[in-house]
Amino acid sequence: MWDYTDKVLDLFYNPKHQGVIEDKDEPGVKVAVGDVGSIACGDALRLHLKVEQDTETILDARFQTFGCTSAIASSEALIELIQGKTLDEALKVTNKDIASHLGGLPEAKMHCSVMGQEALLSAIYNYRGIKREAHDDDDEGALVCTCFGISESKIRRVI
Amino acid sequence: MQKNCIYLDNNATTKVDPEVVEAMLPYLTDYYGNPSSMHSFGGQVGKVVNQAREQVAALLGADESEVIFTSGGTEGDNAAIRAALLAQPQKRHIITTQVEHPAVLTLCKQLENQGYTVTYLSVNSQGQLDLNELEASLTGNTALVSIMYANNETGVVFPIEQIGMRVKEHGALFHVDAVQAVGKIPMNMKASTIDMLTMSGHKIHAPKGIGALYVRRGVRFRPLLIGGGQERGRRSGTPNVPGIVGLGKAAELELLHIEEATAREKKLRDRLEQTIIATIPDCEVNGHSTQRLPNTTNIGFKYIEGEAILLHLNKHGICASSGSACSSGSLEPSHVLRSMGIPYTILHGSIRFSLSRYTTNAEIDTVLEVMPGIVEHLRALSPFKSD
Amino acid sequence: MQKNCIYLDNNATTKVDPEVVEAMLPYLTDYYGNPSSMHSFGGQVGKVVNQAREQVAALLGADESEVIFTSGGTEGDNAAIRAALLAQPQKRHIITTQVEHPAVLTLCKQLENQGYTVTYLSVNSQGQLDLNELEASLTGNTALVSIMYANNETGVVFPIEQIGMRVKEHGALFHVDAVQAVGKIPMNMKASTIDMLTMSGHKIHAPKGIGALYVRRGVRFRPLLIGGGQERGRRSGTPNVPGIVGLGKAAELELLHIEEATAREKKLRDRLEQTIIATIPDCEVNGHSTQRLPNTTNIGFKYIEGEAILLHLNKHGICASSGSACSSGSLEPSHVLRSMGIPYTILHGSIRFSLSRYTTNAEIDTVLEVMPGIVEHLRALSPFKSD
Ligand SMILES: Cc1ncc(COP(=O)(O)O)c(C=O)c1O
Ligand SMILES: Cc1ncc(COP(=O)(O)O)c(C=O)c1O
Ligand code: FES
Ligand code: FES
Repeated sequence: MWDYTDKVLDLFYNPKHQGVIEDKDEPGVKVAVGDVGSIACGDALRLHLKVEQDTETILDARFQTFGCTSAIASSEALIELIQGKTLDEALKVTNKDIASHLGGLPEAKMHCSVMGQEALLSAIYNYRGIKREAHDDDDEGALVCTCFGISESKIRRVI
Repeated sequence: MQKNCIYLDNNATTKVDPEVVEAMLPYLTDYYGNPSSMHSFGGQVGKVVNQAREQVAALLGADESEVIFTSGGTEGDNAAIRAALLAQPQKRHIITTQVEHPAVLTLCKQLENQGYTVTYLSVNSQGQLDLNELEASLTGNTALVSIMYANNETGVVFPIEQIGMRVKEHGALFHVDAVQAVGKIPMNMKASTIDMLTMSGHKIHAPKGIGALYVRRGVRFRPLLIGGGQERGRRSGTPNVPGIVGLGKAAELELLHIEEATAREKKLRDRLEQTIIATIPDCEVNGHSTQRLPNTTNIGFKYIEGEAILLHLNKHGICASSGSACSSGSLEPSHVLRSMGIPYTILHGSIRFSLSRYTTNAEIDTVLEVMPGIVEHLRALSPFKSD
Repeated sequence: MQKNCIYLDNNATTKVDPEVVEAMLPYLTDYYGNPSSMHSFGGQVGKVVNQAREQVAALLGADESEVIFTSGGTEGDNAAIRAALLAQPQKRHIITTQVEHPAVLTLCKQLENQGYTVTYLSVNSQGQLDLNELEASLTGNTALVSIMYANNETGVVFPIEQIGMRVKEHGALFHVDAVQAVGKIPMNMKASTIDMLTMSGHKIHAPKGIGALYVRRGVRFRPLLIGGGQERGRRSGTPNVPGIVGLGKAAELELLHIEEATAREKKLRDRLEQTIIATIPDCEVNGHSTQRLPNTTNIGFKYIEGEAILLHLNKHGICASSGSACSSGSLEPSHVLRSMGIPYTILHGSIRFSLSRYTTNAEIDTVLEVMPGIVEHLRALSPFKSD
């Protein structure tokens, strides 16, 4: 059994920011989406950001996660961390911040928090219209298989 | 500590029967002698060990001289496979299946590095073997065929005697990992093609740390554990007397209850399974519907992930599992379900419920009450859904 | 059954401490979960296993990550020796002694058939090793030196750290069978040359069927039992939770009592030994008088036969042994005493008394009362006598 902190379990059982943000074409506001993972790998996260364009402030964020306890809790934690921040501030949020916000994650589960950070990057890049280099065998459309693409080296680097 | 739960994880381990504990206790307290000792205080314990051997032999339909006590299923599997290879050093081929327990599979993988060729038989989407593939794989060089009686994850039962007949035609030894089958399927080694059979105590309401290996009389055996020559030289080490007594008692109880218990478990299992399938959309049973243990159901819930389901069940005091319990540390999806070609949409969200004779109707009711809400909640979080 | 006896056979096995039984019981009854499971009912048991690991580590002066639970001393010895050889496939030489327990000795004999050269160090008439012989045997090809801490038959203790220093100079791995030493001699792996150390539960008032293997951090290890990857991949198989909890408790109690218990046992042992030697003619202590476990005495009674003595003692409710308890079926005289060059007149009439913290003064009195009569009676039957 994984040694989850009470915080992990609380955010897992009672997430408050699940779902999507519909783009209602409000003036001065833009909705951006970030995707990471795929169902084939067993982990996937889609992040919706609602951003005030003037200030690049995150007005709201929602997640949809297919994954384990840590993945769901990390998604919720990510949103708690970025709410109200500017995109530049949000870019400074690392998976380690997510993990420490959760009071820690089991070592083997650190990669679940990486997914949060990656989805955030993806959403911000999309918002800014920056193309990210695609993963090698990336022909699956929106939800690409990046869980092995989050790549061993990346996982090692961040743990 | 948490004492009560709705325990539907009996393929991982079982509750020790109170009668088993009671039978063991005197050998943990008063009768602690070493059965090999020259004094009657120790010698009396030797008699008790042999009585337990008779009880285990009775459950297997074997002779007591064919029963070796081990520390559990893993030791039994390891010992049987190594013994078969040591006894036939000239033969270098092993046949097993893709869906074995790691106690067989990981060892076979390792033997590949030691000059053995291993054939891993495939299974179809129902978890069943193709006997033609077996037939085509058997050669005069095949030392051993090691195939499980019933799968721990799906409960799928293999046609062991049909397999064994083919194995015997080709002169190979036949080992069967029956850890999940003993106590759920009647055994009769007297009329069987099986040469060696592994069982484990903690799957049949005996304690952890004890098991038995059946070795047919006349089958050449080379011990894995070497030392003082206990178990007639076939398994050295001071015998785990309380464990052995417990295993004997558990075997006696299994034999006594097998028919009515399995019938009861099957009824509860079927109700659980059918109601879930009928009331929750997008879920499927993994594994053949009838060639299956009476106590096991493995259900895949599309678009959601197994661990998340388990933790929600846990919050309701319900114990189940995804995949095997060996190493909860493992993040890999089940090798059994992958071998069956279960689609990814289902694979990651598959849950095993395994019942025992202690499972009650009311417990099944509780699962059926909470399960739809859990699935709905997690699906609401999921980026995937059916269109 | 026979519940009471004067139990002086503690090197064969010991009484389980009532506190140990009490600690184990909840894990035989209520908390039967599998520690690897994903539910808290199983997970809570995992914590208890790790607590026991800390208790065992404390007794050994080791880190808890260095403790692997096994099924007992034989598995520990077998696993350590095989691991050492697998980790250094290019080295083909083993050094051990002529007086090891069969769990080491028989395995080494078998390894000779598998291309290994084994040096069996001799002992002198006091049961002691010659460190020069060790030094002369060590080569760059030596994979492993496996030497017991204390002998089970005579109690003779080897100078383990002096041995280890020499072993380390030659880059070999050092395994120590400390089954008889743990709990009787303080251990501190933190300041030791030992790479691997075997202990067994049932010799320290834990139950049979559980033991531990210490493996120093950084020492390459290859598991004997392969499967689900429990014990961090170093010993697969569902862990024997009640046994592990019992071993943990027993380790805690040994650590607590070691000083006063061994002092007390030594006093009783010395009185037993000295009075026998003083009052019965033609008998001798086998083994060094001081380099010895505090609880063991091995006394040779000339002109009479061990089994006959034991049966007479048994009639008086006294449990002792001749040689080791592994296989009472064995008719061979002790390989340990033969290696010491004990003359045949004494060899066959040698009896081991081994005490524990439960041994009382009154029990020793009883032995001292009956022993002269038994010896006299048997000598009257014997065709041999002193001239
Ligand atoms: C089919 C099968 N084989 C072997 C084992 C290993 O048994 P044990 O845990 O007693 O070592 C298990 C259970 O874990 C099993 O389900
Ligand atoms: C020195 C020594 N090593 C190994 C063993 C074997 O231990 P076990 O009986 O727990 O397998 C024993 C006891 O029998 C022993 O005395
Ligand atoms: S999301 Fe895959 S293990 Fe956590
Ligand atoms: S006389 Fe019986 S064993 Fe030697």
